[in-house]
Amino acid sequence: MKIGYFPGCSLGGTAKEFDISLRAVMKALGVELVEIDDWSCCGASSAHASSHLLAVSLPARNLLLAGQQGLTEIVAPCAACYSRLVIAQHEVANDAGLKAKVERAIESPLPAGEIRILNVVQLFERIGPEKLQAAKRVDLAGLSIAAYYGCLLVRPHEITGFDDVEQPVIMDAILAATGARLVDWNFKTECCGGAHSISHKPIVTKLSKKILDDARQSGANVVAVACPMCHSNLDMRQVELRKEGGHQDLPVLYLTELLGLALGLGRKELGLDLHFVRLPEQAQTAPQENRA
Amino acid sequence: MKIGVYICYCGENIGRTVDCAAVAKACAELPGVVDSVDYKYMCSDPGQNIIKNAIREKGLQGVVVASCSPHMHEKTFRRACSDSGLNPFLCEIANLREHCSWVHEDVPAATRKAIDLVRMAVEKVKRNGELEPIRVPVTKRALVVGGGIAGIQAALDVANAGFEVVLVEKEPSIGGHMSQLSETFPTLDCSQCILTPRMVEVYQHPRIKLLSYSEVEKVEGFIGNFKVTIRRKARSVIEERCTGCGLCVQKCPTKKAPSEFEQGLAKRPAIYVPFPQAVPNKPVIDRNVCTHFRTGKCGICKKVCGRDAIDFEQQDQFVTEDIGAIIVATGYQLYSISKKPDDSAIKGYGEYGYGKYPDVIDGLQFERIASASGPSSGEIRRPSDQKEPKKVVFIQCVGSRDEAKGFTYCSKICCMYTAKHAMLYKHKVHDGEAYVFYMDIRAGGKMYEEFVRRAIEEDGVKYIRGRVSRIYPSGGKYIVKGEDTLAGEPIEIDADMVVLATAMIAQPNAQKLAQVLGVPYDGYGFYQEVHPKLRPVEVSTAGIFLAGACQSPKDIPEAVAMASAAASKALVLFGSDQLEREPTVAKVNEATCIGCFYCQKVCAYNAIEVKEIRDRKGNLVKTVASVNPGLCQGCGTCNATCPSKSIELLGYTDEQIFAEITALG
Amino acid sequence: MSDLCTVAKELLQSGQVKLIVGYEKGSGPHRTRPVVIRSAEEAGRLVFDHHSLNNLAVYLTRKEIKHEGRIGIVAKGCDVRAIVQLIQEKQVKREDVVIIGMACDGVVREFGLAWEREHVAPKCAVCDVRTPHLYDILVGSPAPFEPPADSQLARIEQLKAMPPAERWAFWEREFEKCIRCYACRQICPMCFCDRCIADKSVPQWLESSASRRGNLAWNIMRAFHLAGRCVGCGECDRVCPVDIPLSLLNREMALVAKQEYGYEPGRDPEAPTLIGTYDKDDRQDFIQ
Amino acid sequence: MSESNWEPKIVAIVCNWCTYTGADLAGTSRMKYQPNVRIIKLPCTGRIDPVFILKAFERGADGVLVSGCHPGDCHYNAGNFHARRRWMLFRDLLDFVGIEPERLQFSWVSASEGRKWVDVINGVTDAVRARGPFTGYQAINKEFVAHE
Amino acid sequence: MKPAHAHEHTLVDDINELTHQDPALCYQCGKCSAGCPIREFMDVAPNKVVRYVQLGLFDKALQSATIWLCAGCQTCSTRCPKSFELAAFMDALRELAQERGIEPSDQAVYKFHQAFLKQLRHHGRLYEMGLIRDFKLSTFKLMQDVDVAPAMLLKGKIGLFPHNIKNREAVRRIFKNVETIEKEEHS
Repeated sequence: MKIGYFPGCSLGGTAKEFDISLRAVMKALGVELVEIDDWSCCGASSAHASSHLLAVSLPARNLLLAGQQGLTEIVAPCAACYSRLVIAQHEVANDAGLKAKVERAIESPLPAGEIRILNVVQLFERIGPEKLQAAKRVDLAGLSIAAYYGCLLVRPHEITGFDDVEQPVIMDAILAATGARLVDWNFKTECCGGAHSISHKPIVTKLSKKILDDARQSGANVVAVACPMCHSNLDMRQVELRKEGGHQDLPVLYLTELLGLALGLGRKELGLDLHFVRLPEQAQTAPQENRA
Repeated sequence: MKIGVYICYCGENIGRTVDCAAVAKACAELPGVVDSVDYKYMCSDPGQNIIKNAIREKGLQGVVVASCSPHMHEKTFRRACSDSGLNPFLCEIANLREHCSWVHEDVPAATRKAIDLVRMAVEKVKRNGELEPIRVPVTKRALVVGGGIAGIQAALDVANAGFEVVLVEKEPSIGGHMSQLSETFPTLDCSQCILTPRMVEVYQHPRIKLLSYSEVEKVEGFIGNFKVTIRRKARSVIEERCTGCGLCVQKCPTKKAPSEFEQGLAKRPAIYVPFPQAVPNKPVIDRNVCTHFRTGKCGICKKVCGRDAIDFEQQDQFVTEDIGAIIVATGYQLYSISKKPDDSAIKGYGEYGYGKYPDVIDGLQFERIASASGPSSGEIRRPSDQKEPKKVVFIQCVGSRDEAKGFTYCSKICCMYTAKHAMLYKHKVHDGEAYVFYMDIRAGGKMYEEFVRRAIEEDGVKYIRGRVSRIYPSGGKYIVKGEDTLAGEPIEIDADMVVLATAMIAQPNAQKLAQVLGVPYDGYGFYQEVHPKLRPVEVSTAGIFLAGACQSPKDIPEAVAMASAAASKALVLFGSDQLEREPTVAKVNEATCIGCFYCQKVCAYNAIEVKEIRDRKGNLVKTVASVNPGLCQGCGTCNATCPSKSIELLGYTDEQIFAEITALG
Repeated sequence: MSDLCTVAKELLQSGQVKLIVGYEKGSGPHRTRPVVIRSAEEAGRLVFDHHSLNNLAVYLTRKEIKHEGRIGIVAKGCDVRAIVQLIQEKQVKREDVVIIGMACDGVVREFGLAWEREHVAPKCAVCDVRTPHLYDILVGSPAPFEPPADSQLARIEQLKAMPPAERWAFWEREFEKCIRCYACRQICPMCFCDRCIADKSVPQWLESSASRRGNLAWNIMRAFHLAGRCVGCGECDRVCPVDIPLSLLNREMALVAKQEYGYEPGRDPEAPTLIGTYDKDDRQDFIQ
Repeated sequence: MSESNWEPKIVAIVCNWCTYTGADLAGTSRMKYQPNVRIIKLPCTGRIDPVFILKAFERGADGVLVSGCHPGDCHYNAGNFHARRRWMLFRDLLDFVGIEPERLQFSWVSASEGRKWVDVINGVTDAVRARGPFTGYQAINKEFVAHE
Repeated sequence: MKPAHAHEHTLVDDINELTHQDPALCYQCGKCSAGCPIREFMDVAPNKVVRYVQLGLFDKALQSATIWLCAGCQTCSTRCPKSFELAAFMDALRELAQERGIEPSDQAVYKFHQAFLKQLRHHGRLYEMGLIRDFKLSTFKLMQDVDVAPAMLLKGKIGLFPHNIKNREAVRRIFKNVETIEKEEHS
């Protein structure tokens, strides 16, 4: 199986472990990732705040490149990139006037063929749980996962058409393959304020706390995410929360890292040591006492 | 030929875009037209008099009125004609308003069109024949479909006027939703107390035949002469024998089926009477849960029954009734707060948990909780742990006024019953807090606004203007996230229980029944009245009338009023022994009919009969079709199908239509 | 004496039928003509061969003979389809006819043509009733027969491939030739009306005199009235004095009936007719 | 009318209960549409004989719309079902003799679909305008217009 | 459908063009504000911003910090009973505010976006170190994240040097073209 790959800026930096773990897991599953050649930033999360046309044109360039590379299916692990790409695709498809302007902006007609854009959860859906099951080496019985979808994976539903917009379950279903317990909790799609992580730290710190607290109260000992911004907020902001006191660390892992562990890949291979809040070695498989 | 043409300005309505004077002038030139007049309001008395006088003085043989749609005033003008001795069917309408002046802007073009329309009508009317109304007998017997408060009211009104009524109810008991209510607004009197006597009256009424646990299967015939087939669903209990002693119900070992009447808040046995005051007070076996039907064992009910009234082998039975008028009172259902399959218009509220939180309930469930006959005997207890909720949030417009997840319309009664719920709660839990989230308060109705104010001013219910965005459980409570749009402040309430005022929507089988009855329905599945203002209880199918919430959301007084209105419509029909029907029916030309009976194949009313033509000696000459004018509804499908055009629809003959087409500008 | 004659003789002698409609030797080579015989003696006149062209079903609805009593009819498979359709349309009672079904090896296009491959009637190309599907007595059994190509279908497809304007021009030329002699109507077993609407004057359905407009109207109306009824016996083609390819119109309608509604006329006397019945799921993608 | 300011002539043959009422609704809602259409009202689409359509063309119509109740909504239960079969055949027949499909169109318009009526009428009018005058039929009409 | 008579072009028309939806759709139920995660930090409730636009109080809307604080999470759009895309509406207001030269009342977010786009324009991709540097310089929040930044550097999560794309020109041209197109439209 061969799939186009749009890493997006974060996966080259703050979210490099997302990139590392994704590549490792794909390798283990025998899926070839073809990186879009010379891809550029999708514009999230600033372009759409200043120019609608720019916000559509920037992703459009990457769709163009993908088309030129003959890719019909690409995965964008970063939820923000995914969102910008699908929205851009949707808007040019439904607004001929806009399409013309965009093609003027990128100085080329857009590829005619349909390019299917997948977020990381859809990627694993596409690969199929049975394949995961087959490749599974370690049972993560020790983990109680709160699957965190964030905003941009499911919204806007009429465009993504992905999962239930209020009570999503697909990531849970995929993570179930690890043998871990999936907790039912309240803030699966609550926003962490990602866009403001630099401009308004106090806001995101507060929002992150809410989310982490609910996850813990719901019995989770780890949070699974599929978005770099969600991750850097939930993970990094715990540094402040520690200072505020009364905070209890809650490791935040990319879904690819959790799956990687289940596939028996090493913590290094998965970049687990790059987090601020570490997942304790023993946690993974240790039998749980507070198992509901 | 002497034809008169009368052009109406309809005040400005036609006059603004059609040059009526010019039309009158042009039409005066049409062959056969001897009188062409334009006038401000043709439907007014002076307007009608112009026509009447012309008929007498000029000896008109045909009249064309160019005015509003025939659906508005055709009858008016035809009456005017017959008043002055001209057969009403020699009058034709040219629709200059709905089909011309109101839909076009360019005056010359509209005027040209108007002239065409009149010319066409003139050519048609020249070929109209004098028609005499058809008289058919009336069966003075009413069918009422639905045994809720509306059906009960309608049945009693008709029966008390001295006519027989067949009342069909699909549930094991009559009473409908009203029987589930605790108290009723705005008087707070107990629902059961005012309803039960009516239910009993129905049961004991000598002229009401109650068919409970039954459904309408087929409707044939037409106004005054319906033949209705009713399915009597297998109750597994022989009603005639059962005394309603209830022993079987007590002894039934299977007691775990969720009670429909208690909205799933309590359990009932496999053999059950929906509620203590049920009418008829005869149990029914739920074959899906009954051990006997599932495993063939048990049969305790049969053993304990002293009257041998249990019949496991009972099958659905079909009865047919001769009916003159049908009153449809099939009511409503509540928008389900749990998630529905994608094909349904109901999307459910994921942000409110799709009904997975036990203490987030709907209005009818609260009615049961508050009802003295309910599962907690009237004490307010929340379903999850039977604790008394100290903080209750009521949310209005769930599924109503929400085109994204439900329906665009306002369910109309939620503002009132929510105020009632909040009041009942405060009356029972004095130290409790009640919050109501609303968008607008629609309390139009006698003592309604006063009622809502009472909830706020006397009972201290806190009203918050805004829709709730999210409900989620936290530490045994439910966090309700809202915004007070008046204060412009976000607000979070940690409630013990949340009550959703869900939309009133059409019954799940409403469309299926509509097609059985031949009743039109709107985009929401509510039944469509003929005229929203002037004929609110009639439908386009003559002899069928609407009562209650099957037409649109209604409260009890409205449903009852509408029921009495429908009843009186039926009584008007029963007032005469014969019924006059439009004579626009099909007629056979026996000379040319070759008896292929294609007409019979296409007739939806079995109005075509086989007629044998014999010579004097009685030898069969040929067999031809013949029309039963009582059954013929005048659709004319036979006419179009007949290869030799030996059957014609009076009033719409080929000759008339050709003339109309030929008159095209 | 052929079986046909024996059969006929027997039927008349035993009084099972009052008369028999069949074919007799025509004047000149490669010709037959319809004949009505009423006595066993005449039975010898009956013939049946590649030149028994007429669809005799047309006589079943003729007043002249209808009332004489039970009729025997000599019928090829294609003619039997006409008889069946007449039964479906209540014009003939099954018990009133004795069908002498003729196993058929094909007929020629026109009288006077010798039985050669290029002379075979177009309808034989698609014939699947060389042994009639309904009969009281079967005579003969079909010999091996290599059907010719379906020239009709070919022409229809060729017409459909044209742009509308050209099709219009084609039919304009054809209909222009029509002299309104109504031979097509006369010969057609399905045109059994006592008074055809073409002859109706009040109101007038179509111009009665030959004219481009009247001719178009007549031919469209004729084809439409036969839609789902025409069994494709091709008699109209044969008798048209100006050679309008009428059966192309009929065949086109038959194709629609088959493909949209799976209906073929004259197959089963009990079957409901195409017009006069409907299915809730009938095709309607052409309706906005 | 000279070619320059030629306007298509449209005839709509509609049923009384759904489409005619729908057209009334368009009126009461003061929606606007092109004035080219002339409506012939019949009780039911079942009443429509295809010859009516020919007659309309013979009277110089450039396009004909036939419209009635949606399936299942027929005031007479099944009139539109029977009509639908006839239309299928007749439409194909006209197409086969070379009449462009734009000239004969069909629709279901219910009593509550005033908006749809407007859209359909404008659609038909524009489609026919795009096709231009029905010269084919007008040519064969001429000889009659002469001696009529 | 626009009425025939002369119609003055207002902010509402611009919004319609950008978002294909009319603010008149909103019936002010407040569900958007109720669910907004950022609500408590906003000066004006989101529904009230729509209200201002409905009333023609455009400056009040454009000067609010709310339009900048909106995180674009689309919780509002998803739950709106009228299916009004409030997030898109906010995007449009931000764009129009800049177009009309209205001083953004939340400088931090504005500066962040500027810094972000600058990086993007130069490198074709986001150079996070550069972003943070520029942002801090522009907002004087020099001390923010001093605690985590080193760790990030250590972990190599923030590269010290930008990684440019090969065809940086292409991205620059996109920026240019967009500006020209938008200029054309406003003139």
